Amino acid sequence: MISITLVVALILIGIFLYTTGKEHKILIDNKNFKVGEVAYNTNATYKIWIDNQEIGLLEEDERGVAMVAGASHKIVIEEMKDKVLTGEKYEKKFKLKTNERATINIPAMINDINEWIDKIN
Amino acid sequence: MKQQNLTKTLNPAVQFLINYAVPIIFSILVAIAIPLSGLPGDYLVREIMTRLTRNSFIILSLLIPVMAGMGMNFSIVLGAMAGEIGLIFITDWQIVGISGMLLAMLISTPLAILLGYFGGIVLNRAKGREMVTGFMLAFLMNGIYQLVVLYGMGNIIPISNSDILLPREYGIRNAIDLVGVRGALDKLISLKVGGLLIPVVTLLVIAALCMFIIWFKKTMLGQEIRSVGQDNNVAKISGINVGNTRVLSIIISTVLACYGQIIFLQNIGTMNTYNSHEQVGVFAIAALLVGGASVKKATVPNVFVGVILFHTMFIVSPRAGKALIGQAQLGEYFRVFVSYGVIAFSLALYAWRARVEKENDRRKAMVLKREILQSTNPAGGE
Amino acid sequence: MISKEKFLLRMENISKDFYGNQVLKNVNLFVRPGEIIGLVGENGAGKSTLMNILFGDTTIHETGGFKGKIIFNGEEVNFSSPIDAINMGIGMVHQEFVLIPGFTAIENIVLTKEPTRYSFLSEVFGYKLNVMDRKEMKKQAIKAIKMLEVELEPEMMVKEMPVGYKQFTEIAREVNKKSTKLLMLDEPTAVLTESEAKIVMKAIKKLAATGISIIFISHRLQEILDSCDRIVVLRDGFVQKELIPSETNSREIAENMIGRELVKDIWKSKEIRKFNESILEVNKLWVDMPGEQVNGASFKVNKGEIFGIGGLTGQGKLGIANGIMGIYMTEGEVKFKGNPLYLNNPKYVLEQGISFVSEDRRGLGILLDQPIFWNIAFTAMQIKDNFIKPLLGGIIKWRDDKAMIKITREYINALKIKCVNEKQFARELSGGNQQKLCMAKAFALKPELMFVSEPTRGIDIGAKELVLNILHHYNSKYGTTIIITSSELEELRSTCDRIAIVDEGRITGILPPSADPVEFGLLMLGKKSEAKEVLTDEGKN
Amino acid sequence: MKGKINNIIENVGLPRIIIFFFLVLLFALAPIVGISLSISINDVIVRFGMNGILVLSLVPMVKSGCGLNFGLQLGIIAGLLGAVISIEMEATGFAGFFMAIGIAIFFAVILGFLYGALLNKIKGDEMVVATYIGFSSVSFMCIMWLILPFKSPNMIWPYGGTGLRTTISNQGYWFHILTDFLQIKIGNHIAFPTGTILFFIFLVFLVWAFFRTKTGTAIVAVGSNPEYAKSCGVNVDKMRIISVILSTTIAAIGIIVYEESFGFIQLYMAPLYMAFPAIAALLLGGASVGKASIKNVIIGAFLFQGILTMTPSVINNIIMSDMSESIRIVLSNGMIVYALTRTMRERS
Repeated sequence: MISITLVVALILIGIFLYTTGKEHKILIDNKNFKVGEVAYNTNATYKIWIDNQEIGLLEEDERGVAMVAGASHKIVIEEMKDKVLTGEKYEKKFKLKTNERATINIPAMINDINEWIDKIN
Repeated sequence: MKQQNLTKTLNPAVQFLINYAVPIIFSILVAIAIPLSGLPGDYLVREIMTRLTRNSFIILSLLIPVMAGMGMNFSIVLGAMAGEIGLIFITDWQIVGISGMLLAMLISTPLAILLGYFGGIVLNRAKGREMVTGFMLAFLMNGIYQLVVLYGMGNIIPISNSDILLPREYGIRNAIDLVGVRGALDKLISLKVGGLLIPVVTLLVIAALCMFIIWFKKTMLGQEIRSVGQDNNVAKISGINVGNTRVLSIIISTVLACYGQIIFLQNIGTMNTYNSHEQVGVFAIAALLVGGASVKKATVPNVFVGVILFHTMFIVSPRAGKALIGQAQLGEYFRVFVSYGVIAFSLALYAWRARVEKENDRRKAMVLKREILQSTNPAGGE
Repeated sequence: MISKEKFLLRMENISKDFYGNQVLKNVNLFVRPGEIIGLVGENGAGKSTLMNILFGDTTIHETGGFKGKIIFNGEEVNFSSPIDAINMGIGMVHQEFVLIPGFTAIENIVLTKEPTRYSFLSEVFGYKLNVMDRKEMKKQAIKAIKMLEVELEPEMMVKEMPVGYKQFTEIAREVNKKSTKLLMLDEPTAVLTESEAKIVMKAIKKLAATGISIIFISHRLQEILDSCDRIVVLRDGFVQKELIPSETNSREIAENMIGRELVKDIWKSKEIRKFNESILEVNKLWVDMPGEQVNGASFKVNKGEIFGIGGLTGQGKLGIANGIMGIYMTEGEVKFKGNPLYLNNPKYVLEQGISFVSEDRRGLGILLDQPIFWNIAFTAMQIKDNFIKPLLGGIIKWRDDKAMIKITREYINALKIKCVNEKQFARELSGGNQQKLCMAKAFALKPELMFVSEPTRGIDIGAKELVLNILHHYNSKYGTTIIITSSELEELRSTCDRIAIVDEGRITGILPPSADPVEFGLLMLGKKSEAKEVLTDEGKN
Repeated sequence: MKGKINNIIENVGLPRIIIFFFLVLLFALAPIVGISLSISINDVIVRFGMNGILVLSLVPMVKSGCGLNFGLQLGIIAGLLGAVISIEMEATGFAGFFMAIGIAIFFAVILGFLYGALLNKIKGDEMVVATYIGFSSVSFMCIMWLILPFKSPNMIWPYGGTGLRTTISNQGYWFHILTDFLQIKIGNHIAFPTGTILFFIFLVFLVWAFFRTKTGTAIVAVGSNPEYAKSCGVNVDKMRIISVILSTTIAAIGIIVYEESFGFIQLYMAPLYMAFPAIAALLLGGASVGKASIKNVIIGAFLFQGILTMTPSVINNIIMSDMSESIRIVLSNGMIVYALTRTMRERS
């Protein structure tokens, strides 16, 4: 009996490791975003943190790439105007399935539009 | 009756010299080579620390088969192969960090057990010649490993991530960058002590294995393995299944070697698929022998003394060679010569001593019996 | 008659044969709980085989099992391996110690029965991963040692133990197994000093008092008389007699062991030959031959004589021939034809014209994978360069097969070796023919002195006669002095002029063939004082 | 009928039969895959000539009971020394070839004696210690190739470097001396190396003859039962040393013949694993740890070299991959493991 539970436990650990360790690619666009008629434009550079790890600065119309491990993540962006932090801070959480990739658009995220993140596998 | 020539027991000092001939000679060699090489002290300490954390686990995996009387287990290379296959899969699935490494260990364990079982069976059939059979088994499995990895992966075994495949779409490239897993264990918690980066978790893992081995000796199974190692048929008569115990000791050793190889490769960061496991057996055994271990007795201290001495020599010899004869190449060859030479020398020394000791014990028994007879009925013959 | 009290063990008409020769013929052995049975008999009388059958020794089954019934503790049993016997409560103390040299007394006593403390890993990988409870182990060991009332340092390593301690450790191990009901001891005191032997006997008596039955094999008759409740004498595979120690003495036991009706007057037919010149003098010979150690044997052999060496197995009679021939480490003084013989150098001894027919026929006597002509000519070629065609002025010694085949054909006719042709492999010959092959090898050297060990062991009756006649023929025709070592007493008495008896590595006496067989028996058992001394020169008639 | 087949399998041994049919299959497939049969057969014979002597060198040690000579590299080193020194002395043609062999024999006897004396000290563990004596001596020689004072320009590193190059060509010295000797040319690409084969047959005759002399017979006795030999007055240790010296000497000659037909002398780490193919070939011929005969050498060397030459060309064309190298590793090492695990039945 014990050995069966042991095997099951090992498989579960395996799955857990797989999910927590799986690497995902995340694209971050600091670009204009159009939903239907409404257009949201970007007009600032942003400092990007994912899972409180600094990714870097994204100027207007720039795309950033980050490799991230695990399923649930938190993205924090800070607005900067000509090299000075304006204090504007936005934060969002998102989950990824094992082989999903995500593209995040900053202006959409700032204005809380639900298509702010697009997941494809 | 000339008593002494029959049972000349060496005085303890000579006995000590013979027992630890290899470590003594080695420390003298190292003591000469270090100043010659002119390498700064802190560089040396840093190098030795990394090599200590990198190699100790694999060398520790050699201890159990020695306890079981099977000598130096050259077939730990099989365990190393299992570990590498595990790493290939996690790189393919892009699992990174500590969970990637643990997953690699997890998936390679069943393969290591299988290879260990197969190795154990083969070694059991070659009683008395375990070491050379283990050595050849490593070569045989290397051929099979190549067939599987160079020709099997990609077509038969699905590999999705194409940048670890060869341009011809199947077969793994012979150098894989383990960037996802690099330093996963070492950098988990690392302290900076006087310019020295100490991988705390790796040391803890190694310490845990040492505790396991010491604890294992105290268990019933450990006792059975030790009794099989000391005397095969006495163990058999007292009801121990000698065959299974030997196979079990090989399985444990192969699985530990598999983990050891994963720790080794995560420390180095890159894996050359087809020959990084080949030298594992030779260098691990050379280090253990340099630490004063013998074919019949190997302890945890032997491992650490061996690692430090052997790898210092490894780091220092090219520079010493260059300084001595102006040929760095010489140091390279000297390094290889020393590792092979140490194994040849200590195996030969041990085999010779075992024969002399056996002869002496028999002589002692004979003289003992004669004394008994002398005491019981002194009036001998006509 | 034996009263019908409840028996712990009843072995009913046990018979066993190895490849045709009958070793046990329906033997009955009954043991009551707490009783000490002394089992005595010449070697080859079947004592050890009987014990191995009871202990379920694997070789018994490999050689065709046994006939008869064993009832142990009321139920019929048939053990396929020693482990079954151990579990049923039967313990055995072997002659060579079954102990792990590198372990302490404690570890040996509790081996495979270690008391353990629980460890969580044993949940997963089975009970063997429980940690050994050292304190409890020491307690159990000391308890077992106390039971034997022997002083034995529990923490001492077996390797460093004096022989007596090793014996105590092994007995203590059997006692520690709670389930032991019957303990068999195979010659436990053979390697012990007098004092150590007394302690062991006292310990055995104490064990019996606690209800454990003991079967005790020994050839030290005094010990048997002092400590056993009943003595069973085995001879040639059947129970010769059962004796009660109080009503018998060592002489009666010896008679039963050797057997009275032996005194057929075979020796009468031979005239007593006189010899004047001695050819071989051996003084204080020590030979380090495992199992057949020689401890200071001295004797003289006359030229042209057939000199016999007898004695129980394991007492060193075979060691003498092997020692002088240089096969085992030897020391002492040996003079051949007056001048000293270098020891430990087979080549030199062979060159002096001394050849050897070994008792280990398949191991030392012949090369099984080589043809007959090769076997016969090899030694002569190596020692005397016979059958060699020197080429290029002798630099190359070319093996002359034709000469080898010629001499082989001569010996095949002379000794009537049954074989297809001289090219046949030695492996394919029968036991008797292989023996003739060994003898031919020795004769080919044209020796002056020949050692022949166990010439008739394991060969059929017909071949035995032939082999002995061949030896007689060569002795009378060429005057070769022959020294026959054998455990077959009648064989020695029918062929030799004088017979020396070896016990515990020393010559305990030399008797003419006409001497009373009981004399031989007593000499074999080391009873030197009672046997009548025989001077070598004038024979006693 | 079934019984007959069984005993053929029994005494010829299953692996040999499998490999024999595998080779026949390869030869059959060759023309289909567009490889000319005659060239491949000629190739096999050339390689047989090159390696035959190395396989032959293992026989004396197996016969004397020292087991398979995993320390073959010692003989090879003696041969390399002979070859290199002969080129240093600018000896060309047959004189160069036989000088190389002479010097090689000189070194081989010394090395063989020391190696034999050591093996006598460790009876029973010969093979594993021999392996590492072989490896350490090869690596030791690497140091020597750097230090030894060789001057000949086409051997040392260019631009005034010291130490020998890794591969030295014996062009213009004794390259193809034997192969071109009485060479029989059929068509333009079949050149039967009569010289090499004759030399091989000559050495086979020498070894066969040696085992019919008095010492040879004694060595056979020591091999099959050392106790027996000792009791017949044979000096067991001396005979074992003679067999080791003989093996090392033949190996030294073997490597020179190999280089003569190969065209290059490979130094430094090249000979490291040279013992295993020779041992695998001997085992393929039906030998075992305790028993080896000249018949095993010839069959084994031919079968093994056949596989080596045929698998790359045939298999690579069929499966369009260079899998043959891995198959060779599995095959040769598999043979050795199989032989090592066979219990020592022959001995008892």
